[in-house]
Amino acid sequence: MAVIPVEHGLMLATVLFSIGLLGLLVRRNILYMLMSVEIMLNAAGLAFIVAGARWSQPDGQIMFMIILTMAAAEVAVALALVLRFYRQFQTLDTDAANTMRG
Amino acid sequence: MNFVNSLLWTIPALPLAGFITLALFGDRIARRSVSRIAVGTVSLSALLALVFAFRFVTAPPEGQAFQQALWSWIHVGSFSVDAALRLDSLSMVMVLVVTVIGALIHLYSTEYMADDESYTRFFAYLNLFVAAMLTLVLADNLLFLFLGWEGVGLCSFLLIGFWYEDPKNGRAAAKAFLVTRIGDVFMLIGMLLLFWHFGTLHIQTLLGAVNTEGHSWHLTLAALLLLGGAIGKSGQVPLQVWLPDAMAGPTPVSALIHAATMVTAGVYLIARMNPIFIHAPGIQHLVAVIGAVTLLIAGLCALAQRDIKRVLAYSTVSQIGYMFLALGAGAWSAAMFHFFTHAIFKALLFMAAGAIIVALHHEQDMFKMGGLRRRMPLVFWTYLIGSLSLAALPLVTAGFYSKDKILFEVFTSEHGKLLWAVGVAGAFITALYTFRMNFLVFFGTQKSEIHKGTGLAMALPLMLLAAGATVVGFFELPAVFGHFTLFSSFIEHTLPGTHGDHASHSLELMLMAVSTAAVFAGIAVAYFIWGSAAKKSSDVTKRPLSRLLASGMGFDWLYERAIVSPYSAGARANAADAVNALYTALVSGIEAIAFSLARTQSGRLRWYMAAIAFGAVVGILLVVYA
Amino acid sequence: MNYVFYIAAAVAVFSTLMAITRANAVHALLYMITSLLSSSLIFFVLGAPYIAALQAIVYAGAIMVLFVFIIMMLNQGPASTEQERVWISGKTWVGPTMLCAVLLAELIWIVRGDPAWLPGKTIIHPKDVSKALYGPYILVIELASMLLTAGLVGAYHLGRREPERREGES
Amino acid sequence: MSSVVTSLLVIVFVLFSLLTTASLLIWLERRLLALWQDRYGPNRVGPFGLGQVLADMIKIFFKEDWTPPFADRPVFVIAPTFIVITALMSFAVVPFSPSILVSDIDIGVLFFLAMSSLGVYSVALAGWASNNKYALLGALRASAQMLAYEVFMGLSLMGVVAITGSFSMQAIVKAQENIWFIVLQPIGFVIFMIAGIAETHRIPFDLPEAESELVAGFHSEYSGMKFGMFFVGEYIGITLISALLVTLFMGGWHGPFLPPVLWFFIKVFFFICGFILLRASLPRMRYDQLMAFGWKLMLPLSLLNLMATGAVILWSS
Repeated sequence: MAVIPVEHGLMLATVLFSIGLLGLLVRRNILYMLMSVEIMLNAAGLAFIVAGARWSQPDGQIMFMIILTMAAAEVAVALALVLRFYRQFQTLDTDAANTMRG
Repeated sequence: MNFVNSLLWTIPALPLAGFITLALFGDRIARRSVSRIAVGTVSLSALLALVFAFRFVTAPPEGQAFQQALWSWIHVGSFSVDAALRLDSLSMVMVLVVTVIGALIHLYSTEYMADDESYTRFFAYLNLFVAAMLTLVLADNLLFLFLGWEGVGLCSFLLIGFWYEDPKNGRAAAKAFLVTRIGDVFMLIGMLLLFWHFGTLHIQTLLGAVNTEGHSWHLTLAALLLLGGAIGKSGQVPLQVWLPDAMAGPTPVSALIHAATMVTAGVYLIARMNPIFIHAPGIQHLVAVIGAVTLLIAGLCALAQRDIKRVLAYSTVSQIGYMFLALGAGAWSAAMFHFFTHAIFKALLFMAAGAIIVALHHEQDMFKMGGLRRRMPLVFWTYLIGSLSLAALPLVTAGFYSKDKILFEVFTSEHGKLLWAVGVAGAFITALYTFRMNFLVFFGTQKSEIHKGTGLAMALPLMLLAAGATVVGFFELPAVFGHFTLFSSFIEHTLPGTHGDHASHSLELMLMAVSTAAVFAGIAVAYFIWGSAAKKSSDVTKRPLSRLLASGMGFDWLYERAIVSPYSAGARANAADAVNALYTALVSGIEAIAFSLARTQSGRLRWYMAAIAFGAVVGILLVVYA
Repeated sequence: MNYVFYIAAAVAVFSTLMAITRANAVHALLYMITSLLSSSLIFFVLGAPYIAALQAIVYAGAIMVLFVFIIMMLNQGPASTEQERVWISGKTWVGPTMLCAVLLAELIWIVRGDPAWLPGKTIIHPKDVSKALYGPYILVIELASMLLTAGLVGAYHLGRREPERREGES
Repeated sequence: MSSVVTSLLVIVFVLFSLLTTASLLIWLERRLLALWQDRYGPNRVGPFGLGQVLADMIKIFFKEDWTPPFADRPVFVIAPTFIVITALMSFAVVPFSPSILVSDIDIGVLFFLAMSSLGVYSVALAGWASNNKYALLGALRASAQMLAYEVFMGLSLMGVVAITGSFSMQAIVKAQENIWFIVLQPIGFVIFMIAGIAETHRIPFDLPEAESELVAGFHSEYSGMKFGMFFVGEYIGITLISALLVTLFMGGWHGPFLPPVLWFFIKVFFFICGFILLRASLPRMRYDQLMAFGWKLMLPLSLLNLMATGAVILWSS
């Protein structure tokens, strides 16, 4: 298989993470924000996989599976919340929810 | 035999049980049962006290005192206070007076208060008072004594303000409470001083240590502070102002608390702590001076009063002044003897006055009375006996023997001549105001209708006390009349002896003649002024001197101007609370910071994210470069 | 096969960048899926075929479908695209970009290291992962199952249609 | 170099035969349906009407490829390709014979599942990009249905994987040398077949394109070659599901006397005919019945199956 320096893999992860963070900071639409969160999670998982591959151990993959599980549960709840949010505010703009009026 | 001795605790416990029963179940008990419980418990206590007195005489206990330790009350390090009782001859006199007169007044109250709607509450308070007073006199240590001391103060407050619907009564109660508190604070500090210096509050240990140590500035200071407590409780100058106002309470309360028992707690305290005063002669002399000044001032004030109860109140202050005079002159047993006789005849006078007041439908102004001699013969005769005893009519009244003993011993003490002269003047004034009162109330024309007769429950105590007011004087006869010293021999188990025994009989007779002359002069002047109907007038109060006297020598006015008003003004000025401003500023500063931080809680998700990202940047920076 | 990694990495970075800059939700989502699939390829290249498959099945195949589903349900039409275009234009980017650039610089500073570390030499087969998962990591399985149950309950509860509200309530 | 050439040859062979089969299937289905419904079907062009296939292809290629102006153009174009691509990609792991297969990766089954889960996008995006109410509803239905049935489709295969101890298709086929997994995993077989029909959304699970309710569902706005891709994609899907049924449960290329490739094709043909027979005989389900059937019956059943399989494996080892 491919033999690539570990730092390249980690750099890719950091770049993806930064892009995800950028998206999170810039977008106002809650759907995009969720997508950005997914990008960041994926980047973190990538770092785990790279690290696991560097040591030839399955632990990194297991960590990734935990992230995957977490992401699945998170998205399920978050999207239900998005539906709720939309019904409440008739918009997906998170700034519309800046009052705690529920 | 020991079983009876071990019942000592029941003397205060019985009235306490009565109080608890009435307080908890009072609203479910019929009035008859209420009075039975109240009178019954106190009467049982009286009976027990008599049994103990009998045993004290026939089979004197070890150390001349019954003792009983109930339980360890407080035990912290070396500080240890037991709830312990001690009944010696001094306490015995007090216990007898408190229980017997207390029982009579309870009985009297069942009729006096019969129509009051707070009947149960009254008896509950009264029972609590008796329990607290007994705790005071039986206490083995100063802290336990102080418990009783404050307990009677509380009951006094509650009972003065018993008819609290009238704000005037509430104010009188608050005044009494606050003024006596001043004294109590002195006493508390004195107690702490004694504990700090001697390391104990147990009275006997303490007095033993005092006798060993002798003269020291600690003792002088402690004596001064205890004196402060005593004058507060006993209404001596300058803290006498609360007692006349205390007459706002029901008359039985005035008889029991503000004449016979509680107000003499100061006398008891000084007598109980006598070694301290003996070793602080300057303070002891001060006691005598205070007594002399008080008896004079209060007597003069009594002259100008219109309200019959206020006359009696000032008279009480004046008579306690005699007791202080005796204490200050070292005539310990004379003071206690006067306390003993005074308790009887003053209770008698108050109760008789109460009977008049009830009969006249709560009319207390003497100028609206008059001519009651024929309509209320029983009250008239008992009142007359009490008055004669108060005025110290020679030979047949108890008051004569006790007052005479005081005057004699004051005269024979060091620097006693001037004090004796004041005492004699006081005797003159006493006779004067006493008979002013008598002539105004019982002679002349009748001005008010009588609504109600005097029932048995009120008549019986009157008659018993009237008998007492003549008989008890013979317990102690001066040297010229056979030198019978039952009372002083009894009490000298506890108190130091007198020093006037060596005086010659001729001197004694001469002094007696002078005071007798003063008494008769007083009665005569009273008859001359108020005895004839034509000269009776009410405009006497309009003259400036009378007004001054009627207002209690202006003490209230002075305190109002000198203390209360400046204090209130200071309080008003400090309403904004200057000290608190610092803390308010601190609080509002923190609040401002909190609010400005709360503004960051904008609800804008992206700002939160940016903050987290910024935190990550800074955190990583710190980790990598530090 | 090193070039596969770099090509996939380039595709991933590019499509991720596109994903966060698109105004149209579905376009963004498509780029996002591309990004996820390219990272799946990277996983495969790095010797983690099992994770690569899971990435495609769960991330690309299930989670993203849910996004599409929600976008379709909320009917994010041209109007919302216009709205997005307004929101993400111009100055909005300056601050976040600087912040992220600093973070990225720091992270890269940290991960730059010894190029001699060479991952991907061995393939870790699904069997190895499974053995680790059901051996030392058994507790993780339980935690994950609890997490999923919680997610299920939460999503069901939140997604339920509200009972009819009375007048006057928002 | 020769291995690369071999692989390329295999890929070309597979793609060619699949696309041919798919177009032939159109003819076959119409003929068979006609047979079972007691009518003629296409029989005018060429022998047995076989020329009809060619005629249809010509028609589709030359029809106007129209994109509605209100549609989201890029997505509208990309969407139909997804279904064909993912279905064709799945064939990469199907072993036609011991030697003929594109790639024997050790996550074969997972690869198939990944591809089939990506197939959802085709339907969903097509419906969304059409910007049409009916198309959107059809797409919503389709994605919900496929998402639901994917779950237990994967689970139903796990019994087979557990028995074999590998995700590799070739290994699974080899494990069936003595006994076919249809015997060991009858419940898994049934569940997989039902899920497969639902994945290809054919009758009785063709609700996403139910003409009577949704005009034509997600491909209402499609025409020409784009529609052709959906059309062909469906038949490739049928072929794929049949091929997987054969590979995973019916012993793959195992069989006596005849060469393995032939056996494989015979078995696949049998299942394709079975699908057509289903279309001829079953009515369409109601949508709520479909979802309830999936979540409340099939999912628990597949879980039970997996649990029982695991228990037996543990017990016998």
